Amino acid sequence: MGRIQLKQVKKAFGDVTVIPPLDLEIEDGEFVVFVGPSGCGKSTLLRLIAGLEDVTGGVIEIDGADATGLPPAKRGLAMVFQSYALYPHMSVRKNIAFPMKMAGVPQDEQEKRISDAARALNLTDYLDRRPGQLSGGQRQRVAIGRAIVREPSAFLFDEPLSNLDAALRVGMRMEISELHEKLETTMIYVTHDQVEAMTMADKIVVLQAGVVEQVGTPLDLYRAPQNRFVAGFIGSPKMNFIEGPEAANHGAHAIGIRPEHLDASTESGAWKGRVGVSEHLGSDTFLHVHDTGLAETMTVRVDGEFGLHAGDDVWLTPDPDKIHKFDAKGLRIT
Amino acid sequence: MGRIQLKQVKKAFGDVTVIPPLDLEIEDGEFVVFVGPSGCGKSTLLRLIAGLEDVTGGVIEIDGADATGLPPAKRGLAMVFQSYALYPHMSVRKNIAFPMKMAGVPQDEQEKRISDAARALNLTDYLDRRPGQLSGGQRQRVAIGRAIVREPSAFLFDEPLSNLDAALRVGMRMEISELHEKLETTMIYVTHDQVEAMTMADKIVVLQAGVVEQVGTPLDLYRAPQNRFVAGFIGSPKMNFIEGPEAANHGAHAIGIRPEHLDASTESGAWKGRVGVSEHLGSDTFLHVHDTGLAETMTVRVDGEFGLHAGDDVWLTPDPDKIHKFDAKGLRIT
Amino acid sequence: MARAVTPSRKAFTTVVAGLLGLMMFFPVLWIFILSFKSEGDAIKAPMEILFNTGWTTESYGAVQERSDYFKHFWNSVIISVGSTVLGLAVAIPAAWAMAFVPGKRTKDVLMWMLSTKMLPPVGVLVPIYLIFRDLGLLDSRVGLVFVLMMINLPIIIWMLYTYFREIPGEILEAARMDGASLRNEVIYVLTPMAVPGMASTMLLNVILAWNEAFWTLNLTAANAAPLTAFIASYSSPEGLFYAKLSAASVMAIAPILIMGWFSQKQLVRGLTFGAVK
Amino acid sequence: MATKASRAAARLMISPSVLLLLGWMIVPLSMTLYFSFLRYNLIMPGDNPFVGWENYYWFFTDPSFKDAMINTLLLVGGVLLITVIGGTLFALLLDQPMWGQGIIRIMVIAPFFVMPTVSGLVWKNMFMNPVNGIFGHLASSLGLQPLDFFSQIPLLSIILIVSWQWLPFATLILLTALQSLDQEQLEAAEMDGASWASRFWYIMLPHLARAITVVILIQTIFLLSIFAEILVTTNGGPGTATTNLTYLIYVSSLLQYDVGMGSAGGVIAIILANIVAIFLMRMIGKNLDA
Amino acid sequence: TIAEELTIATVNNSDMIIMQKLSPQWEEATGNTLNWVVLEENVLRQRVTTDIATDGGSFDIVTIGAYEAPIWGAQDWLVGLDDLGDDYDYDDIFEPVRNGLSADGTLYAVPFYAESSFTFYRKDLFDAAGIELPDEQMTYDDFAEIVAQLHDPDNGVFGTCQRGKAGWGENMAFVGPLVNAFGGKWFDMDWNPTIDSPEWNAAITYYVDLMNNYGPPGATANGHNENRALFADGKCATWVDATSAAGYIFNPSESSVADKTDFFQAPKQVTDKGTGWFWAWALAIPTSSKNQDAAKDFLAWATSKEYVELVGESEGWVAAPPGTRKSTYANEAYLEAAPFAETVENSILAANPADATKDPVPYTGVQFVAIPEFQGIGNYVGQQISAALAGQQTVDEALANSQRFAEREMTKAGYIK
Ligand SMILES: Nc1ncnc2c1ncn2[C@@H]1O[C@H](COP(=O)(O)OP(=O)(O)OP(=O)(O)O)[C@@H](O)[C@H]1O
Ligand SMILES: Nc1ncnc2c1ncn2[C@@H]1O[C@H](COP(=O)(O)OP(=O)(O)OP(=O)(O)O)[C@@H](O)[C@H]1O
Ligand SMILES: [Mg+2]
Ligand SMILES: [Mg+2]
Repeated sequence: MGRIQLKQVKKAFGDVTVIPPLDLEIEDGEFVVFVGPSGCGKSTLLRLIAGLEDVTGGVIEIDGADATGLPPAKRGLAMVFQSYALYPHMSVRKNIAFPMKMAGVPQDEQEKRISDAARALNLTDYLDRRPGQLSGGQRQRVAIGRAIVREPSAFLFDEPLSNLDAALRVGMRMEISELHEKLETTMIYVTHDQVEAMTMADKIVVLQAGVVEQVGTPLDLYRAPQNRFVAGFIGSPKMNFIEGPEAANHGAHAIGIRPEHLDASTESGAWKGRVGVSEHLGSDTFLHVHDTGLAETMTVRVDGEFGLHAGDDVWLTPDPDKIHKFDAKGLRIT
Repeated sequence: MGRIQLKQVKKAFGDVTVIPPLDLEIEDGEFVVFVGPSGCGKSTLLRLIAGLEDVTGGVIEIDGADATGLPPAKRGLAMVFQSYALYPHMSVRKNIAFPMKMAGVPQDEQEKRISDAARALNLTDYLDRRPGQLSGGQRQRVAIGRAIVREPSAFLFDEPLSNLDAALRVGMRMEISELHEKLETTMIYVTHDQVEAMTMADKIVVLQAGVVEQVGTPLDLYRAPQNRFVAGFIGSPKMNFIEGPEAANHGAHAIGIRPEHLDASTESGAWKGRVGVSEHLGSDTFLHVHDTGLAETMTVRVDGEFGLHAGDDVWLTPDPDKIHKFDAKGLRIT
Repeated sequence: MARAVTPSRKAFTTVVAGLLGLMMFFPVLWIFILSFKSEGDAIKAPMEILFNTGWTTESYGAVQERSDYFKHFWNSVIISVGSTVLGLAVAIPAAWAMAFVPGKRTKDVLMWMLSTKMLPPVGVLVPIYLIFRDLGLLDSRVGLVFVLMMINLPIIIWMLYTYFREIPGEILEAARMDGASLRNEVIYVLTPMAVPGMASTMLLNVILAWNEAFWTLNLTAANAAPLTAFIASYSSPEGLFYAKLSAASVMAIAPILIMGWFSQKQLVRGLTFGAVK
Repeated sequence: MATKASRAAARLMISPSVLLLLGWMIVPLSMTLYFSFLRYNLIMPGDNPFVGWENYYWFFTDPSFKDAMINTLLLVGGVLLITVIGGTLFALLLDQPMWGQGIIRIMVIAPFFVMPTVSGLVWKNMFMNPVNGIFGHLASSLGLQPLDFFSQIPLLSIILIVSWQWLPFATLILLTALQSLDQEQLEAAEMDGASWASRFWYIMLPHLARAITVVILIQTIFLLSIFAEILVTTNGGPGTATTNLTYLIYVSSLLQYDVGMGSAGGVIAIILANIVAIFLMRMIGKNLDA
Repeated sequence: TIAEELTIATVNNSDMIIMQKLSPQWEEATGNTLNWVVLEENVLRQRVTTDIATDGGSFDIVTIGAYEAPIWGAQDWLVGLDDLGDDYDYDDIFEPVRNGLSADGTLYAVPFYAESSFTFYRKDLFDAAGIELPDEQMTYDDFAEIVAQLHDPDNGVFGTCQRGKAGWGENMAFVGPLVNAFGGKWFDMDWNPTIDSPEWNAAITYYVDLMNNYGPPGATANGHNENRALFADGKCATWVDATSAAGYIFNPSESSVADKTDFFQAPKQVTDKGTGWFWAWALAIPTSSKNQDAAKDFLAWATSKEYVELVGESEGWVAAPPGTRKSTYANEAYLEAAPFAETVENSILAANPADATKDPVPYTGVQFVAIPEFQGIGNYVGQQISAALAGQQTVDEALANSQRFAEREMTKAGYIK
């Protein structure tokens, strides 16, 4: 129930290879998040799994059975689209019922599942509205409802929250997480949002140009990125990279320190610099420090407020345990 | 050069008063950010200043002269629109040249300003492309370029970054800040993004339903919100509000504590609760704590990683200096 | 630009636009007025006609006595609606394919289809006449339905194509994920979503078919003759019987005019032919 | 959505239309082509001998042929010019705030519903007739010599009638296009100091380009075969002043019943139409991509 | 017999419309039904020709003219009509009419009405101007003088109205006899066109000058019907046109000049041959019809003596179909209602399609040439002359073009080797 394996799966559009042969295993019940820069092939990979695109090569197995040639409907997967893709001419009830209607589920069973889903998703009051009469978050829930009633072996989400505004996004993020905890069904989730990836995933798959850069739990990736790409991609603000003599001191081609692992002081520290822009969020302050001789800009996160202004001198000290070392190829040195 | 005063400015669409009489002063060279929930009148206010809407009442003065009746082009202001509003059929060069062409600026002067602006905005390589061939960030820069060449006395921005993705947004935010530092021209900037408002503004104007709730520097608003609305609106995650006996203990109708001003401990503290969802960002962890008897959920921000999981007991302690007190009307008690 | 428009300016535009609109509409209005005049009054000077003559419905009586209006009317209805519905049935799958599974040559095919509309009908009348004779389709509604479907098919396909392209592909993919077969996808999802577009397409093509005067005249005799043939019996020899000509004209164009007015919104959408995204 | 299955389905679904249109084009076309090489006159029965290019020779050397070509171009060009310019002006006007916009729009749209034969008859008799027509009455009441439309300006008269029918079409498309113009762009231009004229020229007109192409394409398709209006008003005359290619073919094949020559004319018209079509398709194709 | 359904194609002139109105009587009597296809003349001709020539079989009865009948009959497209029964009094039909509708001695179409042409004029205006009519046939030169005297556009009266609308059945119907009068002809004995001859030139120059000086504006758009309406409305002092229009002009309910109109022969010029045309509208049955017996029955009814009486009694005698039957002209009621009857009869009897030109010609026909190619040539020449009338080209150019076109067509058709 929900174990998905990609074996040497490859995808090319015409001459352009978007995904070179790729292996990936997704365990039953896992919440897997695909992240990566725009155009790296996240959606394509998801659509290959869904069956909405043909693979150019390789095998996709679902629960151990070869599903490569199966049409989307036969794979037992449900998908939630970025645009929700609700049927605008059907009421919420009909939208949710649609997959069951297609599958020929008996009427009373349909009713039951609809009301269960509606209750779970707080949609009971809206069942007779049309999608056009719903807010963004409600639409999102309908889309999820439509996926749930099929009792799929896995859910596929393609950037489901990117059309929502910031506040709603936080709410829906939590709802999806709770849903996963409740249903314990495999979920594959595409996003380019750091926070979503970190907070929701059991396992994050970092992609770049169709290649899997690293697979691991959010904290694995945060603590031990396998290469500079992952290191730079995970974490916000971005990790500071230092090359040259200072890196050589640590026996590495380059070292990386996250802004939150740098300590700033007006008096003393390892490296001296000059404050450029400082961004005061109230809860934190991000200092952009120049002229350290290490990198063009070093970003430092300081808790709360910090009484420094553009042009002031500042000393930075890294937390020695939190320094990441990379070789010339950008791979992690342990 | 760039001092803008609104005196009893009022705006109604038909019978609906969107902005009740409002006074506001914007000093020359200031970076003023309008924030507020959707539909509160931010765009309307900006468009009134720009002259794209007629005021229903009141006076708008620019540099001391009455500009209420002037057409937009005569006010010496430049505007950058949310959708960029680039002219899709013109090359970048022509887009930027357009206002100068309209003003009859001589050809060589146009060339000069275009190349200056293009250099400043890193657009030199794209001058002959059409907007359709540019990325979001580049389009944004073209829109700014088009504003800069007019050498306006003030820039107006209406959510200029909301169409960009998160990473780009950070970059463009800094670019606009730097631009402001360089040009020292008045800028009025509408956004609903917390972080933008906090990091960019010299002065934030918080609006609700057309009414100015508070005007002040970002840190003023963070530290001393005048009312519950501002308190809840500024800061992310949102301030926790507590009413009832615990608030009464502090001699207030309600008290507010920001998540970053709560301390979490597994052993002891002021209030006991149970961890619900915890969101691990690597750099921080947000704990959503239930069953405290104070409010439905208390959000706590903990630095770094925190070894607590859903269902665990947790103790919270507020930083006593950082407690905000509000009366029954929601006004700050000092 | 939501700046206040002064009432005087609005009044001015209203007057100018109203006058221009009246100018466009005047010929239609005029035949309507003339159709209620007696033959003798109808050729008087305009001012006299308007203010100095009585009203009568005798022309309508005369027209109805001479030709069986309702038979022609029904033929028009059947032929124009029939050809449009048939056209839609053929065009929907084609438009689906072009809109959602575009290939390298999709646009060429579309353009080729449109270019078939440029065949000058007079040039192929005799061949078609011979074919129809051999198939026994002369003077039959079936034959006309087919011909009009064929000449309007490219337009129908193009219009539907432009509508379908506006429908997000994700919705069809969602249906596919939901287990809908291709048929169900078209029936339950695509078609209902495209209803407004199809309504516009239908309207426009009903109008085009209704007003098509070459084939309908040349391939019919008595049984299948629509209103275009009805009008042809009022042209030249009755040319100066203004009142009767007006009455016949009003009877010929009124149904489609009324339908057009009632469905103006859809029609306007339909007329845009994907010119406007 | 580009799986093999869906591509196969697409081919299946598109084929009825393609086959139908192909048949509709090829069967009569090949018959026409065949006839064009025969001496085939309907009213002279008997065997129809093969005569090679003779019909083409006669058609090309027909003294009316050149006139018909020129008239066709003038007719199509003239109507396009009037409807595009007039339609743009109308659209700009109707885009302004006003009272009773719906009613005005209904009035403007009306000519589009009128059968070509009816509109030809109505204009000819009730308007352009110099004795009984409204224009004639108007001129006389002003003490002017009434203009004899169909003998003094025959082609222009036809152009006016046809323009009247197609102006609503152009107006509606351009109006919709105009309304789809991003208001922020206009505001931006206004902020940039553009006057109304500059905004029209630099912003609105380029935005309308695509709509204008569509208007041109669709109208050209219909205008190339304008026929009924000519038939009921001038019969192609006086002389050949209003004979267009379609009417000339009509004269050959249905007034002289010379099917052979009419077919030759048909083949020529098809070739010409396709040249125009290719030209138009290029233009629109580019615009459709945008 | 079982009831048949017949499709009848006919032209939309008033006589045919009366037939349409009365035909239910035949339907009731026989149980057959008629489907009417009523079309404007040009459309009708084109529709019917296409259908008959392609053996389409859409029509059981068609309305054709004196031009088509012999040509089509000779091609076996029409059913011979010599067997309409004993009651159908063939000898009652005027001889020229019968001959005009026969080919090789077989009658292929039965006449519904026949006409020649003569001059309508306004008695009241002539009297007011003090013009005396000569007893003899006047010349076109005399005619032009009279017209000049009567021309009074300021009072809404034009000196003369003649056909200007292009078409072999429109302006050429007037121009043909005019050219005949001026001594011209279409073809010489070797079938060479002679349209660029001085006779044609004189005739057309006369026509163009006459119309430009004394005609109504917009004459190039005027055909028979337009002129009839103008004349009936009192806007014309003279009008040379079909005798069959007399019934309309003399009908006070349709014409405002019914009691002010009289008529004289169409003028002559260098010859009096062929100065009045001959035309008939007739009913015929295509060989492709599947209901020929019922169709013959209808034809016999609709062109019978009894039908003429029926019209006379129900629609008024002035509306009775003219020009076909001797019995009509022997009927007192008709003669009383139609003061023009005798003149019409004489004109028709005088019109001789077989000898209509000053010089000998290889063709028959007064205002047309009874060969299939004539339609095309006639239409083209008609267009050229209307262009000359409109002032878009000179008469010389018009005739030169016409000559060239006619030569082309005749060469194409193999008359000229
Ligand atoms: N149908 C297609 N034909 C050709 N190339 C395509 C097609 N679909 C996607 N691509 C290309 O494949 C690459 C991966 O696209 P994909 O949509 O999977 O990226 P993504 O990671 O989802 O990006 P985003 O974050 O922007 O959604 C891109 O370079 C894209 O241009
Ligand atoms: N042209 C208009 N006619 C009528 N009401 C309008 C018009 N424009 C804006 N409004 C109303 O005025 C109020 C303020 O709108 P405004 O666009 O200024 O909000 P905003 O603060 O910019 O919101 P957002 O963050 O969503 O952009 C809203 O309630 C809106 O519905
Ligand atoms: Mg994607
Ligand atoms: Mg806004």
